Order: sequence, then C-alpha cells, then structure tokens
Amino acid sequence: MSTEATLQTAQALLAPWTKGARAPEPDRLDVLIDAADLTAAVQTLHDARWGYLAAITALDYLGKTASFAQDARWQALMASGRVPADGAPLEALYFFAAGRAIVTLRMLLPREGAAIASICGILPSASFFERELSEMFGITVTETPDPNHLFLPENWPAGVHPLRKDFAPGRQ
Amino acid sequence: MENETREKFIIPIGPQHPALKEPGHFEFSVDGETVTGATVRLGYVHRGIEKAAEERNWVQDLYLLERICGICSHAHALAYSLGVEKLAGVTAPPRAQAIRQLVAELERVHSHLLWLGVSAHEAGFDTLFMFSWRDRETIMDVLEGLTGNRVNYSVNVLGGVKADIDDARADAIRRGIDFLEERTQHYLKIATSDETFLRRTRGVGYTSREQAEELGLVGPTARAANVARDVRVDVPYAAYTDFPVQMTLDTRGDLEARFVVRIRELFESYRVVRQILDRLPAGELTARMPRRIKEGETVSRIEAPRGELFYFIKSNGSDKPERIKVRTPSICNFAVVTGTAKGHQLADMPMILAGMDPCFSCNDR
Amino acid sequence: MDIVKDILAILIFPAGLAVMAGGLAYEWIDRKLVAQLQNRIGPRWFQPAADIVKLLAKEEVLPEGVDSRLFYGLPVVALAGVLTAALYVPLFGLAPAHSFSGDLIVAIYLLSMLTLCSGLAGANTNDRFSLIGATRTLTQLFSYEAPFLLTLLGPAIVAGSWQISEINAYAGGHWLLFTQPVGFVVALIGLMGKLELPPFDAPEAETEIVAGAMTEYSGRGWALFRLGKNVELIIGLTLIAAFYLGGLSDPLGFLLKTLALLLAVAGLQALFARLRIDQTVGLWWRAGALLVLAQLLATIVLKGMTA
Amino acid sequence: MATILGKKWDEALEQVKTWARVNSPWAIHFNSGSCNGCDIEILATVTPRYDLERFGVKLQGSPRHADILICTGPVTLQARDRLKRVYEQMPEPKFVVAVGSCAISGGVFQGCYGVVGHIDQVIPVDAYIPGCPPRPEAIIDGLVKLLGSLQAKGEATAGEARHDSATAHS
Repeated sequence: MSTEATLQTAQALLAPWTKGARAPEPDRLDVLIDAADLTAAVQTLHDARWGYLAAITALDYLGKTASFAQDARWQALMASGRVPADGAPLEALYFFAAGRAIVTLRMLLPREGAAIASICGILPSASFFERELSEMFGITVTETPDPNHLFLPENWPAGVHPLRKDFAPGRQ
Repeated sequence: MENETREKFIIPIGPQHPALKEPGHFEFSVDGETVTGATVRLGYVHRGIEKAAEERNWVQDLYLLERICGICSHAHALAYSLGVEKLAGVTAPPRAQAIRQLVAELERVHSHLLWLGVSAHEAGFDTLFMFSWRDRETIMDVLEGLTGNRVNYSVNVLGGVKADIDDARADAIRRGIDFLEERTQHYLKIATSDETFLRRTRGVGYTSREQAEELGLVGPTARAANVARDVRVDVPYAAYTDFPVQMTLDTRGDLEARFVVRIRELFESYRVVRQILDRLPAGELTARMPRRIKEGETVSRIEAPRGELFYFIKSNGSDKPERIKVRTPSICNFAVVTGTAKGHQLADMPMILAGMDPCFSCNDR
Repeated sequence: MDIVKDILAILIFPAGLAVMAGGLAYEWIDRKLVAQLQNRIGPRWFQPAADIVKLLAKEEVLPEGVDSRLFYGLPVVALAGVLTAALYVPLFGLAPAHSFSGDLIVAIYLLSMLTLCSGLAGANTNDRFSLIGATRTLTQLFSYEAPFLLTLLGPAIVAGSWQISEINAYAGGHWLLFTQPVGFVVALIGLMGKLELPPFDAPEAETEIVAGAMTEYSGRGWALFRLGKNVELIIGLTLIAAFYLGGLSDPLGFLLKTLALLLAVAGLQALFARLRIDQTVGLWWRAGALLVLAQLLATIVLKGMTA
Repeated sequence: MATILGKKWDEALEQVKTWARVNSPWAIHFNSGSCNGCDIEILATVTPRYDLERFGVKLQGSPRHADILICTGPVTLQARDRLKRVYEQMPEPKFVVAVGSCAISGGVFQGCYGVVGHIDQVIPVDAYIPGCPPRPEAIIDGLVKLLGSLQAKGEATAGEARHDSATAHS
C-alpha cells in the first residue's frame, strides 16, 4: 500500500471525530480532534490495526493565543467558560506511525485543569508516555494505571511543569 | 506470622549496581529465587535536555543533543540534523549523506559489540566480555581515525558532515571490517552453540509477536520476535535508498533470538559499509544552512542501534527551536523487562535487562 | 616446651604463614592464568598480598542491626577452620603435621566450616543481597558437599583407610586418575563449587546480588574470608593431587601436580558462563552425585572381587 | 628503648600500609547523570587493550569493598542523595575521582533544570580527569597520578614518624 493510500485510510477511519485536517508534510497527516474523542479515535485506529503509537507529547502556546483566534476548537473551549481570558492553550500530540505515514492526533486543552483520558486500556504501552506528558506539561491523564512521576524526583514541587514555557530553570 | 511470610521480599537493582553501568532502578519482588513482579523507576539521569534545547540555538543544540547518549551519539545528532535540514528546506549533499550512513553503521557495530560484552558479563561469562571488548577496540580505532573522537564523534554539522574519507582511510576501515567479520562469525557460533550460554538464553524472556506489538517494542528486541519494523527499510533516510539494508528477523522471541538478531545485524552493517566505501559519491560535504530556521514542524525518525529514534522538532522562525521532543527506543523496550519478569529466576533478570540493551541516559534525557 | 612447638607448628610451619603465603601465591597464579586466557596481562605477583594488607589496614564498618560478636567472630572461625585443616594434608609434599586414622573426615568437616561461616555471615547482616547470597551459598553447599565427599570416599575405599597420609601413600603407587576418572573430574569441579569460582559463582554473582554474602563486609573481616578462600584453594588442590595424581611425596611433585590442577581450574573458569543456582544444584545431584555413586559401587564391587 | 622500637615499628607499619594502599586500589563506579560516554571508557580500561588489573585496580560492586569512587556525569536531582550515600558507605580511607567534563564542571549540561551541579559540590574530590569523554589512557593516567600522590603522602607520614623517633632518641 502506498503512503498516500495509508494516510487516506487513516483519514477515513478518523473522519467521525475530525474537526480539521492538514498535511504539513507529504507523508504526514494532522487530525484535529476534541480531547473527549481521543479514546474513541485511538480505539478505531487500533481496531483497524493501523500502525503503532510512536510518541506522545505536547506543545505550550504561551504568548501565542492570537494565532488561535480563528480556530473553532479554541472558540469552543473559550465558550465552555473553562479558560481564563489570558490562558494560552496547550496542545497534546499523539503520533501514530505506519511505515512512512505518520498521523498526529492534535487536541487543544485549556492551560488550567488540562485533562485527557488515558489510552492505556487500548494500548498498555502508552503508560510511560502518559506519565511523562502529565509531569512535563501538567496535563492530567485520567485513569492512567500509574500516575507517579516518571523522570522527576518524588519531591518535585507540585504544579511546576518543566516543559511549559513559563518554567525557567533556576527560578523554580 | 503468616503476614510476615507473605510479606514481599524485594530485590532492588540500581541505581548503583554492578549490573547497571548507568543508574536506573528496578525492583523485583521475589519468592525464593522466583520473580513475582517487577517495577522500574527512572529519572536518575534526567537532566532536562529537552528544556535546555529550547534555550540554546540550533547549532548549540547539535552538541547538546549529541550528548544525550554516549553510545549512540551519532544517532541523536543525525536525527536532529536531518530534521532541521528538512525544516530549512536544505538537503545535505550525497557524499555527506553517505558518510552519515557509514558512521551510523559503524556506530551500530560498536554499540552491538559493546552490548554483546555487557550481556556476556551479566551472564557471568567474562571471557566473552573481554574478547568482544578487545575486538570492539578495532571499531573504536576506525571511528577515531575517521572522526577524531572515540565516543562523541561530532561528525554532523547542520547541512552536512565535517569528516571526509580518502583512499587510505577507506582501506583502514575495510581492514578493520574484515577482521571484525571473522570475529563476528565466532561470536555467532558461541551465541548459538555454547551449552552453558544457551542455558542462560534459550527460552528466557520470551515474547510472542503479538505480545511484542502489544508491549510496543522497537528495534532488535522487536525484530527478534518477528515484528518487521526497521526505519532503515521502512523510511530510508540519509543514503539508505542508495545503499539499502536487509531487515534481520527471528521468529523465536527469546533472549537467544535477541543475540542472534543483533549479531546478524553486524554482518549486514559490514556489507553496507563496504558498499558505501566502494561507491562513495563525489562532491561537496556541506550545504549552506540559514541561521534562522523557517517556522514549521517536522518529524525525523531514524533507526538507532537500539531501535526507532523519534524526533519531533518545531521551529518558530527564530534562531532557537520552539520544541524538540526526543522519544528514544529504550523507553519503549522497558516493557519487555516489566512485562516478562514474572515466573523467571532472579538470576535471569540481569540477562533479560541486558537483552533489551537499555540506555538510561537516552531514556531519561 | 611441647606447647611452644605446637604453637610454632600452627603459626609457622606447615600451617600458618607458609600456607597463607602459598594460598596468596596460588590466587595470583589463578588470576594471572585467567587474565592470560582472557588476553590480558593480569595482576603483578604481589597483588593478592597487597590486597590483603590493604584490607587489613582499612576501616571495618559494622552495619546496623547485626550481631557484632557473630560479625567479627565468623571470619576468624572460618580462617581458623581451614588453617587447622591444613595440619592434616601433605602440603608442599611434606608429611602432614598431625595425622590420625579418620583425619580425612575432620579435614572435610573443617573445610566446610568456611562456607558455613560465610553463609552465616551473610544471613547475619540485614542486607538483601547478603541474605540472597547466604541462601545461595548454603544451597550450593548442600548440593556439592555430598558428591565431593563421595569423590574422596572412592580413594579411601581402595586404600582401605580414612587417614589422609595412608591414602596418600597408597595413591603413590596407583594413579587413581585412571581408575576413577569420574571421581577426579567431580572432585575438581566440586572444589570450584566450594570456592565459588566461575561458573559456580552464583552465590556471589556480581551482576545479580553485588557480592552475595560478603556485600557488607569491609576491611579485616573481608580480608580473613579472602585469606580463608586462598588457603582452602591450596588445601583442596593438595587433596585432589594427593588422592588422584599419584600421591605427594616431595615439594617438586607437589608444585607440578597442583599447578597442573590449577591450570585446569583456571581454564574451566574462563570457558563457561555462570550457571544459575538451580542449574548448579541440578548438575550436582543429577549428574555429579549419580555418576560418582555409580563409580563408587563399581569400585566396591571390584575391590570385593579382587579381595 | 621500648618507645624507640615502637616508633620504628609504627614507621614500618605505615610504610607497609601505604605500599598496600598504592598497589591495591579497588574502585567502584557511580554514574550520577552521565551520558554513558565516560562510563564506557571506564569499562574499556578493564578490557584487554588497557587492562587496569596490571595496576591492581579492580572494579568492585559493593561500596564496602572499594577504595576509590569513580564518578561520572553532572549530579542530577535524583542522583545527589545516592551519590552521598555511596560515598558514606565506603570505609576509610577513600578517594574520589571525577571523570569527564560534566563531573568536573557540569559540562554541556550546565543550566539544565535536572542538574544540581558537579561532583565536588556534593562530595570532596581528590583527582580530576578532564575530557569529553577522557580516553581510557587518560583515565589510567589519572588513576596512576592519584596513586603517586598517595605514595608521596604516605612517605610524608612515615617521614614524620621517623622525625618523631629521632627527637625521642635525642
């Protein structure tokens, strides 16, 4: 199967939850979804045996809120009243790879109280990635089997997340 | 009294432990000599490199990321360079790409020989450890002659490489490879026929293909369980389209298979190295790179000695990256220890641990 | 005056300092041979002596929660045991200092004291590695002890005596290596098990349980245990050479025969991967004990027929 | 007379101790956040081409058996207490060698949030071996230099004892 066909399969599989899609590079597909639809989307990919989970990470858009003004997902988040006016979003990224093709599930999350459902029930191997995600970005992963720190020490101050943009080393 | 006997007896391995040259922490609960459970604690080598990378510029990051791991330093530098070049819309010249692949394969040889020695040491087979490390010095000499360094080769620059190969150098590499190929035959024989060694590897740490996929294994550990996944074959990078490699697979899924896969990969590396030396493209070594990298995101994947190395790089158009995500092969493979420990003998645990070739400094970053 | 002579005999000759020096020399030869087999240069000749002196001069840390009398006493008992055993064997090819009928049993018992002491020492400390090491040490003791005993029984039966010097004298005319080859091999391997040399070093497997029963020992205690092991090595080699290699009657023969045995031991050490403790036990009971028993039966039957 | 003999005996004993210490340095290796580079070079020193056993150096597993603590890497948050504990577990006399740029200064990892500093901010260091990573030859050279300084120090102590005995005699 060609890379294009593989990507098209994924696009079709994920269509029910897709809020937007783009192809940043020829062999990649970014699928924008709501955080609430994550488990359903992952389950679909898993059931169709589409690729494997390559990585989970996130991005912090501190100071870049303006670029989201037109984003429907961001508007919906704002409308839900869960986001303070100056709270820049976080974006969780779930990478799935099948040969050359890479599909990224992207979800916008509010900065305060960011939460996302665990996919360990579907893919047990996601446990380490989820632990890293929650300690580095402060995104709570609900019902993850092991919520402990993965890399940070036990006595690391609560509420400090190193990979957020407002964390600066030496000023903990 | 009953409570007392039921209390779990926990054997810690690490963070300071002879079986681990790096600090990680495993806890095995045991009943007599039988392991009943395993947990892993990471982060002893967590330095915060991903964050530091956001505070340094693109060129400084090359040197920082190269020092994520001293064993597969070239893999990190290569994944990063390829990613940044992709973002900048620059392609390194063919000669540079071929040299990158050459160093990557030589590094694989060094890494696999190092691993062979360390796992032999775990098995209490110090003679094999000594011999494989003695032979590994050959590849260290080759790499030092080629790049000037024994460990952090620093051969990549953004846009190309800084080491070139002339005929004399190529001959020196060929001689080293010839010697090692003969030795590797010998190691393959030991790994597949030495009675006491097989007692420690055959049937130990078994994973089926389904299990391996479920646990999310990558690299040789997965290929030993017949999971056909190799970035060099699936998504050829550097010069792997011109100098393709064959995927090495095994169906048995136990420790012996992991030994066999890694040793057979060595032969494949020797073959490719010779091929590159014979048909090295002529031309420039570097392409011009801009100081600021265009805004954008990219994914760069390569096959490090331990498996798929995944870089996600985001640029915001300045001279520093916005975000660099490094997902190393080891973090995927730890599951093979925690997932298969139960029911094994305590004595098997260091072997199973070595069998996945863990790299804590890669993993913790 | 007799007491003074006895004390001198114990301290200076043939047991005591000479034995310890011999033990250190044999440890050096062993390490050097293994290093050579591993393509290394290996330690200098005074290395084992320097190690011991350094350990003696080092601080001895008393871990928390251990019985201090046992902690300090066990190494002394262990070394005293093997040194006493040295009185009954024809060390350096000379006649043993003491000899009586049945001294073989006493010597074997005294040799086991070292292992027993190190097992107890491990169990005495609260460290987890020590505890596992102690369990393994004792497990291994119970697995090699019987076959090892049987291998010494074979020569005793054909010689018709339980006295080491008499068996030695009998063996002078009969190379039992050829008539009881199984016994010889099992005895040599049994000695390696006793000394916890690779591949039977599961009780102190570095990569699993750090240093086993000895993990918490530093300084003097560790030095005495090491010294005890060295003395046991030389006594064990002497016994096997005396019983199986045509007896020991002069220093030159002693050197040649024990060094030949040491070469074999070093070769075996370098050749194999470490056995798991369950594999060790299986090997001894399934292969070692049964084979020796079979040979022993054959020996007895043959002796009955010729008598 | 007895005191003179005692002094002579002390002096001789001191010399023997120094001799043993210099000729039997057992080492333990602790990685407190290193990238592996130094660690594999340290391991390489015990292998056939370099063979540290020539100098009596043996890598030990238990801190209780070691004289020299070979440290690599910057000290990370989680490794700090472990490093201290391993150091405290070692019996006296003990020596610390910092191997590699990171162990000496934090190297390329200065300023990372997971790094608390370099080795001598946590435990006292007796010898520094620079390099990223230092070659095995450099590591051996560093260790031999440390042993040389021990020898000198030992002779100085023995000399003091000799001086004391001389004054006692007069």
